[in-house]
Amino acid sequence: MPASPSKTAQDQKPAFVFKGTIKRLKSATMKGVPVDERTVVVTVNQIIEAPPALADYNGQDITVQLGGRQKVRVGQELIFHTTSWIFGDSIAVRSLTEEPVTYRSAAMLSAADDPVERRAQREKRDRFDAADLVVSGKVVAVRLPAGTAKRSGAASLDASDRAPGGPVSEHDPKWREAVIQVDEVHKGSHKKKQVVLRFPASKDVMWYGAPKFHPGQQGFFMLHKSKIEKPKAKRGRKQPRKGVVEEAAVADSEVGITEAYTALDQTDFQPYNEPGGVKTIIDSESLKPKG
Amino acid sequence: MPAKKTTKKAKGVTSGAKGKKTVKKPAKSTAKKKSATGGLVMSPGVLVVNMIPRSRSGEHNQDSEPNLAVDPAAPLNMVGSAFTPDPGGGPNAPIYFSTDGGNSWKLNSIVPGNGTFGTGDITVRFSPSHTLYAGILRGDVSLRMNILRTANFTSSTPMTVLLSRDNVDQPYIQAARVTIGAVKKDVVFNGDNDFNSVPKTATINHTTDAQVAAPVFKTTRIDSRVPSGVDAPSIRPAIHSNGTVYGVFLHRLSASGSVRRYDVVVVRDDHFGTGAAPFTALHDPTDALSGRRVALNRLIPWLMPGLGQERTGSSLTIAVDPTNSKIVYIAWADRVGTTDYTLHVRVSKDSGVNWSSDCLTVTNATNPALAVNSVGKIGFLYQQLTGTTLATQRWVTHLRRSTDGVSWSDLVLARTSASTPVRTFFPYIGDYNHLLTVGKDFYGIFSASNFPDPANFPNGVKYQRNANFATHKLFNIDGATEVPVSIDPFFFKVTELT
Amino acid sequence: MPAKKVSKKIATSRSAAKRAASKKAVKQSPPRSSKPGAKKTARRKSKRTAKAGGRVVLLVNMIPRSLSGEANQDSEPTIAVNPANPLQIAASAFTPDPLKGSFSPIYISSDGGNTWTLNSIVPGNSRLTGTGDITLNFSRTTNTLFAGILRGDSRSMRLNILRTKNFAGATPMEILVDRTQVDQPYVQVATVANGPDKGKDRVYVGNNDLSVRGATATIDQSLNGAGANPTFKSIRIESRTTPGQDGPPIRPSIHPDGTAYAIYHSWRSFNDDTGEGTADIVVLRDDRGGTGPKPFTDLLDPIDGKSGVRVAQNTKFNFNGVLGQQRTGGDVALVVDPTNSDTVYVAYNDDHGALYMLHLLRSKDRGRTWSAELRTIRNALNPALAINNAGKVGFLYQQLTGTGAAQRWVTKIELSANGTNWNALVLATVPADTPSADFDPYLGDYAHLMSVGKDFYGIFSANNTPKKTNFPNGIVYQRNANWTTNTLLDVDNTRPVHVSIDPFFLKVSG
Amino acid sequence: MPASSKADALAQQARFVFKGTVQKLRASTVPDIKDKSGTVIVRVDEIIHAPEELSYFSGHDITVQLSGRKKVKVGEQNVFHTNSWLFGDSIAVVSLRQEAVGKVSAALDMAMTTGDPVKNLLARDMKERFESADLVVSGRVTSVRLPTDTVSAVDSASEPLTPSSEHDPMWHEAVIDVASVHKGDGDQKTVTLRFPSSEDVMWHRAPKFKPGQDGIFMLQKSKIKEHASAADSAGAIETVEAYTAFSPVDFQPHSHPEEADTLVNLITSLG
Repeated sequence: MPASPSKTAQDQKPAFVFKGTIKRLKSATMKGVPVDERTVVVTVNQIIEAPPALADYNGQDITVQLGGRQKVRVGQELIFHTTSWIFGDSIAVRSLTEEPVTYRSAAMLSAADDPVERRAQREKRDRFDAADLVVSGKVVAVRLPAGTAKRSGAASLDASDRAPGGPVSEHDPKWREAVIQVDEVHKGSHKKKQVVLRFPASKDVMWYGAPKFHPGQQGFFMLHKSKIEKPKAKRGRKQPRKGVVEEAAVADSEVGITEAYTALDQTDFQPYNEPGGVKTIIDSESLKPKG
Repeated sequence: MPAKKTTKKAKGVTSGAKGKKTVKKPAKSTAKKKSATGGLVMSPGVLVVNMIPRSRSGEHNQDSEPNLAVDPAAPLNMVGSAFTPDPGGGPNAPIYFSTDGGNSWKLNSIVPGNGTFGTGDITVRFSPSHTLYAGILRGDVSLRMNILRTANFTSSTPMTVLLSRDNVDQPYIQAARVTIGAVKKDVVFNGDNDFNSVPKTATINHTTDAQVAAPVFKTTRIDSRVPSGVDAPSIRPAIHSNGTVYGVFLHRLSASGSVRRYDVVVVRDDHFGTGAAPFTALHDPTDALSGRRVALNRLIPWLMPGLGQERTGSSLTIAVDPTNSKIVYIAWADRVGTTDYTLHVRVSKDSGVNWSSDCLTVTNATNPALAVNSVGKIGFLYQQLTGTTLATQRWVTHLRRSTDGVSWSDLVLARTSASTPVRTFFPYIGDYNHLLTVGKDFYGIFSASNFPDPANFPNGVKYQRNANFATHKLFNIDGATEVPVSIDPFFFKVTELT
Repeated sequence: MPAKKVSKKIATSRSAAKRAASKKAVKQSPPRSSKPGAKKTARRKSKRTAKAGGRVVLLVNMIPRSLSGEANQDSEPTIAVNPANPLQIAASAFTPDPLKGSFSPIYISSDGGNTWTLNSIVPGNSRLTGTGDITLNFSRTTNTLFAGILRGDSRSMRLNILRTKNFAGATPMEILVDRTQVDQPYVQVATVANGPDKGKDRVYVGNNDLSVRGATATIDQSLNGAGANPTFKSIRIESRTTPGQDGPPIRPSIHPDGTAYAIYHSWRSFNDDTGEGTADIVVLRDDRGGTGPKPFTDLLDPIDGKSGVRVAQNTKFNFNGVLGQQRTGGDVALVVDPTNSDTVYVAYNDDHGALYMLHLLRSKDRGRTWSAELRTIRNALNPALAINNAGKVGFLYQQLTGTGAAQRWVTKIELSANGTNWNALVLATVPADTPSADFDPYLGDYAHLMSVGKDFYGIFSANNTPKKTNFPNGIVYQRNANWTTNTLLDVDNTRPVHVSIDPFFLKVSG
Repeated sequence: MPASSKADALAQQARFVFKGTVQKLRASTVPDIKDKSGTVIVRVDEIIHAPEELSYFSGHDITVQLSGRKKVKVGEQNVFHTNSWLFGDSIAVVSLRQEAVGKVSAALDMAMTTGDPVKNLLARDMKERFESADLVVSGRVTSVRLPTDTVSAVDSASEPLTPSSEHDPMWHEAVIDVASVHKGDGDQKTVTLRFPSSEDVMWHRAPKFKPGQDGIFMLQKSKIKEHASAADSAGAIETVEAYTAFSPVDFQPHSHPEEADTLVNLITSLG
């Protein structure tokens, strides 16, 4: 089922939001950028949200591929909600929307805090909203999921028979279970004293950044219900695939899918001694009137 | 042997003799001239030496948490220590020693209980009787404290165990030769955190006759109040020849994970601890209990890591003015803001009864060490973390000096990377380093990255191990095999010219 | 950090040899002290290419200046030169979108590789590492760029086969195939030269399809990739019993006359506990570009009569093995001679005790019989092969040399007109212990080499310390760097930046 | 296999064993040695056992403080069993025993003929650890957890664990799924051991265990100390008996076949 790129483009979030002034029409800040009537050079006046890579672009001229249909003129000041396009000697971004500087946006601008921080905080917020269960507590155990904790045959001394376990890929997540002793539940409902989550012990690129847990870790856990393929004992040809997970979105058919909590995003775990982040969110939540 | 030649050359440039010559020349011009070859020129009156001997050129251990002893009666003789394993992996851990005023250093494996990392915590002190004392945690048994002694620090005979006690942490030893009842004797005071007396763990083990075959140590618990759980690891004594002995420690008020609160408490004894109730001479004006609380309810984060790659949680030092036992300085680290680790220096001029406000405050620094010289000048050694990103962060080792505790000079001994090498264990550079005086001169030791770059040692440095300052490379004893950058101990001497 | 420990362990075990040698008296030699770098600043636009043995070599660090602050592990690179216009080149690596948006970047050049920019048009960006496994290839005639990727935003090995007609445009690549449980897609494109299908792009994507059991080695094939809504069919190429699956690399190589070859790592045994296994190195052929009813079955093994000649049998590999900080597990590469579809070269890796051996062999009879080893290289991996329009062979690989702290990754290209006499160019020799790995793979599970006309174009990933002696045949940086102090500099040209793994583009005239 | 003779007993203590030729009597390569009556200068001809650190000293002249009363002559070649003493520009070692090359034990003779001094020493260390081990098993770590007592302690006390010394080992428990027992009580399916998770200087060299690790474990029953965590007596030292694997050689993972094989061969040779 080929997905049209335009569609994929829509569900994009702006990654770089800034207030800027149109400086030149139909031109770019570097060669290699295919220039059309929607290509303009913009001076960045104030960065509102940015990843670290672009934190230093205040006051600089960059290339913007305009998104909306509205006409723009040189000297016009707008707020650009952009995502990335071309990085060379200069940078070119794709604007998803442009808006005039209104009261609403003015509010956004007035806030003094660092644009990189603001973006990081928004990302945490997104993860919090998406989470099925948010708890604070402590990792008391880390173990192999039942079923993979099989005897490592006399393999040790004379490695021979192929052990059970699914197909092998360098992207194998090497699933582990972390047992969290719950201090407090901040979102969702959970009765038991403990909650178990799955995490990848793999060092592979596909799992880079996913928190790796070890006993003694304490902090906030943002848990997401995910479909994981259940490792089953080897049965002749019909063999399970170990370590396949897809966060809800892509449901994967067939054999032995189990649901488990995961915390696969960098921001899904925050140690107690780390200020701000989830703490701030939880505090603000607790202030909200319940029900 | 060509390899020898190259390092010989380096020596030529930096050896004490040459160093003295440069005193007369304008240092700048010399610096220019030499910088091409590695810029190892010493500033006038400053000697900085990487203590790793040439035969150990291949080592890349994390030689952190250094300590230093200089024989007051023979200042050419000195002993250093660090987390340096016995190169042969034998039963005894090494000390560093020098017999030429710190210009060259060698290892001598005489500290009982060598572990995979050498000895555990170790501090060393000379008495003018030429006797070397050491307070250590053995490397082969966890939390076993030994107090050690040797009369000959170059011989192959291991040091004698004077006292052995289990479940004790961070011994910090001081020694002096004093007259007690017309007799000259070695007194030894060893601060340690003794888990056998929970919760009042702050302890000083002391003797007034350390040279006898089997010295008798008195064990004094110096915390008169009841801490939450235990006291902090650092307990520091300071001896004055007139019988005054100070102690400083961190009294724990509360602990929740890394969030811990303490009072900074100073105790005093006026008779070398010989009385019935040692270290109770100084009382607090508010609760009248023994031990003057200099600072109350300080947040001292217990973090691993808490400052760069280094941990935080217990940084403390004390020094008494040899010219006047009433004048005593202390320094500690705590958190005043949200992420900082801040050093505070304070002074009392009336034997610890009243205390100044901060006479020096340093942000994001650790390993404070204080010493006062024979003319009452105070020296303050510390290591400050500068820069914000990993790439730019550096450990800057400062020696600040002051005659009045108000205006301070600043001498930067090292400015080394805080990101390389990568830590192999805690502590990265040490939970302490050391500063001491003999006469007017300041002697000290610190641990830092050994990346051979003149820019890292603004007042010069001298390496014994094979290094090329032009290519910034370290080499093994074969002079060819590259050796990775690591943490090494650095000795320094600052000669007071006035 | 574990990675470091591992490499240390390897280091010591490998330094054994050296020590054994040093049992005889050591001669002390002075430190190899090269003079401090000449006073020259970072970007030496002046002399971009170097002559080596009369051959023109261009080596470019591909990180654009506007990203001078990056310190990502840009490993596992791949490259595609547009045969219709060799000035147009697309490349990729594990490089995240600088804005952490939803599309991953490819590297693009419109001046033959002299300068590079990033264009974020690959669907499915992981905020930290960009796309997953990716390979690229151009149509010979239609300027269409095809890509086989594992999406970076999926954790279920989600294969996408992509295409774009304008690889420099802002429009994201079009998704042709989308399914999960697939590993290491490797795309090749052949444009039919004559006959009824003349001008059609045939697209071959080798992949390890773990959604099936046993015979996982697969080639996804479309006979008209540039057409509207092209259909792909999955060809299972394994003809023998496996321990449940084959190894990840499946590499097709197509000749303009329609001859299609493929090589793969055909597993015979595997042990989950140790990661150790044995594999046959199997070569397949299809004389009609896979258009027939039984594709890729034209080459039968003389011994067991099954499809696919076993060039080597029961070679050892270890899926948990490491060489320095790079994981190992059995690499394969194959290339057919564009001047003669009878001639084909293969390279593969296997374990010999502590050594990771790289072997190079040749067949002159369409894969039926194979030469003795033309080259055998110790501790080398990421083999990549190409043959130019004069039949000259290019052989790119990365070799771990030295011991302990002196360990280096040396990237070499060897060239030969006859497969017997080789001359080697060292492209890069860089420290192997820095930076320490963020993730696997450290350098990549593959690098890439291809030819257009007489020229060889390649790409590899390596430590990016700006030091001339690390690049003996010359180097061009776009990102800010100080070549005197050997430090990388941020966009402001002052803040120092940590050394990291970068992709390097190379062009060697044939 | 206990040390069979005095020679072996000494050889066991010596970390730096080499074949060397006496160059000079009553002399030293390290200036600080004042009393030279017992020291000689020896050329290191061939190293037999050495830590990595000292494996580069072949061909160097070093100082040896001789043991016992036995005389040596210039030009005489001996095997020296030594430990370290002084390290300056040159090095000095203390000989526990020196013996004529012909007279060395079979084991040593073997070592001399086979390759790498560092591996020789490693093998010897493994043997020592194996002999002193109470339990040696092959298996896989299936779970790593906080010791149950500390966990329960956290239950009761509202505030989390608060180590009182920077040397606190931060004990963790590793559960091993036993595949085969090579020494000690033969019929256990799982074994639980304690290991320090601390990165502190005192503990960083002790193996740190993770679920999924496969290999050979040489375990010793030890009385280990831990800071009580219950709010009331926090900081006090308690003693627990448990299996431990403190030495870096105590765990040989299959992921490092070379080392593992060394141990496997040892086990087969002893079994």
